[in-house]
Amino acid sequence: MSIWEYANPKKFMGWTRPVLPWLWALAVACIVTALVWGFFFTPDDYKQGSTVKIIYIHVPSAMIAINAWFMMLITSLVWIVRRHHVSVLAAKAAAPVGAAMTVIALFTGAVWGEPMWGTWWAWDPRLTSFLVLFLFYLGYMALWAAIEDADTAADLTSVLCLVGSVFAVLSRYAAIFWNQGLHQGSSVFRAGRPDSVAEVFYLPLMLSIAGFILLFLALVLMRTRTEIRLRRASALEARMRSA
Amino acid sequence: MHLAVTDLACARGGLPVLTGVSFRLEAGQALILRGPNGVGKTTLLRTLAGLQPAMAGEVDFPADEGAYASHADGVKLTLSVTENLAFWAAVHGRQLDDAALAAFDLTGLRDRMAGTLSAGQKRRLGLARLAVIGRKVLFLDEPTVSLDRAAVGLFADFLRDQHLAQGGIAVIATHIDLGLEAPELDLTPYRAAPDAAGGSDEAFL
Amino acid sequence: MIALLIRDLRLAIRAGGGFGLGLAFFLIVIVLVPFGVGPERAVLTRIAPGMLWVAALLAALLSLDRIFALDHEDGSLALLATAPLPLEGVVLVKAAAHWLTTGLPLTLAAPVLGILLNLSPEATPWLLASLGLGTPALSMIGAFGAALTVGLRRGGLLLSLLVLPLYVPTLIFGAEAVRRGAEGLTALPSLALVGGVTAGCFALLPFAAAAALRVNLR
Amino acid sequence: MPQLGKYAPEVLSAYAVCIAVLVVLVAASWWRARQSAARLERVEKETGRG
Repeated sequence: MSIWEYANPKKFMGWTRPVLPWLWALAVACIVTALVWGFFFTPDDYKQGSTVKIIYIHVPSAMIAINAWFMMLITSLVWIVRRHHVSVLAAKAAAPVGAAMTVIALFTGAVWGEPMWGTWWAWDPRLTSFLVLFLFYLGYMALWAAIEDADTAADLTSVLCLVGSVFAVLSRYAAIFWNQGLHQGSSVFRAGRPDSVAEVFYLPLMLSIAGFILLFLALVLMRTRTEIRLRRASALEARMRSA
Repeated sequence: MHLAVTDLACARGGLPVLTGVSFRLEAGQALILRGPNGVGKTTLLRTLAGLQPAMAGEVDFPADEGAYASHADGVKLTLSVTENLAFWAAVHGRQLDDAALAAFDLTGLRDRMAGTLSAGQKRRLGLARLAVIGRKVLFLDEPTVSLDRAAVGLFADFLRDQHLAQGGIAVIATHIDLGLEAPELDLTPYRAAPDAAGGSDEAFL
Repeated sequence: MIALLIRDLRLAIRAGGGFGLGLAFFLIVIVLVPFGVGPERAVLTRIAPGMLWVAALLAALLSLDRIFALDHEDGSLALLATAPLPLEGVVLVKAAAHWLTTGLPLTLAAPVLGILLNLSPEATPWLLASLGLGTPALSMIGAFGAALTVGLRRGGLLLSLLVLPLYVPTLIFGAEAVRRGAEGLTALPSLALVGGVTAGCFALLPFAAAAALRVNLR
Repeated sequence: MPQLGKYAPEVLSAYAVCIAVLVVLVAASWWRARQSAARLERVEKETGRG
């Protein structure tokens, strides 16, 4: 049985039902321990003082914000190529989660930079890219809401997602070109050397990232199940009406 | 020149509407589609014309010889009669000859703005497009709506003498009698069962 | 395809709204700027490049939803879909017609309006060049947005929400080119980037727009 | 409570907003899930297709 069988709506509902509670439990456990650990049991940074504690929510949310759109891109491609309903419904489910994570990343990023930049919002290229990404999320969600027919909506939003991705990357580099940038370099993944983030900060951060990823998966799975139920309800109603 | 439809199934808004439609038309033949409103005449014609993909089955006729005409006849109100027709002729790479205007009694209106025409005249202009583009296989959805008796006669003559006589094919959905000796196909028996397979939301049932 | 372009231009001229609307809006927005930021010349000079570009972008946005909506309502879009023209070609022609009726007039009028905003003279050639290279991208992206929202009620509002984020690269590079030109620096890299984005749009978007049209015609 | 120093408002507001947004997101998703389950149940009962 190819993996596509697992993406069949009924089977998807089947295997996600037992998985979901565990996923929720794990996600909450990871996030709570990570935040408590990072908030209470790690020292202040010698330079930034206590604002370094914001790293535990800014970095994971920023990562999810970008990877959620990337996931939507992949699932939209799968919909266009293989016409798999669960795939496009997963993209529709992931959009609000990605948008929320972008809001968190934006707010925490602005607040984190505030002491250094002296203002609540500095037009820093990376933060600006997140703002543009947020607009893409809004457009994507609005297009879904504007179309009644489910299949047309799926096709059009998938095309928008593909084109949007190209322009999101373009906007990212345009933003860097436009303002040389005040943002602290990518502190976590600089060629894998964790020394840029002191050892003591690194572990809670990793745990928090894991927690956010699990939370993202739990939310997307739950919301996808919701979309499948709604599609099934309207399909049954349509068949009832036409009988 | 032929139109072969084998076991065609088409859907509207994700719901199967017609299944198992099969017929074959040779050059010079026409087919009248009958059936109550909503049975799927328009959906079938749009599927045959290629405007929407068929759910199942085959539609076979010479590539880009098909033309579709429906209530919305694509007439631009701010263009004159000849400009409208000349445009459609140019799009299909043909010249606008006066025969088409004469066939639909539009020669008198040649320079009138389409916006100033009556509903019947506008309808005749829409149908004259079919004469201008020179396509062999026509899919016509209620072509004679808002036409008076004389205009219906004009259209029937055009179909019989100019289109079918020169080896054209036509599938027409209409409620009135066009005076063509063409076979009729009642679509009621092909209506899809409510839970027929193939609808785009079938995976959710 | 040329026939379609000629017909669209004729329709735009006859409808009267085509040329005048975009230009009038562009003029009004530019006139409003000093009322908003004050008549102080130094300030106006600094923001002139950016404001000219933003106003041009909004003016282009104004007439986007008419690109396909008129043809969709009277059914000629469906007829064009069954005509021997490839849909990608129809989209290209529609974008070109939109550019000729709004993008081009904006570009030509911009230097005149630049004077209103006290734009420094050296910037004018760069303004013309960047708008000339950038407005076609605005029309092409706009045609894609219009194809996505054709047939939707209240599509105009949604169209702006979808299209404006896609305008960000063109706006950044375009305004940057004019700003650097105004300061006498070499604006060639920015100009090249504007051209690059436009070329990218014309390579990618006709296919995406045609796919969207086919879905909407279903 | 750790000594947050002069950046206390920043850190606290960041955490507050983050947790608030997450709670709203989870709550909304949960509520929609229950709504959809109820609606589906109703429709399935009507069409007799469990």
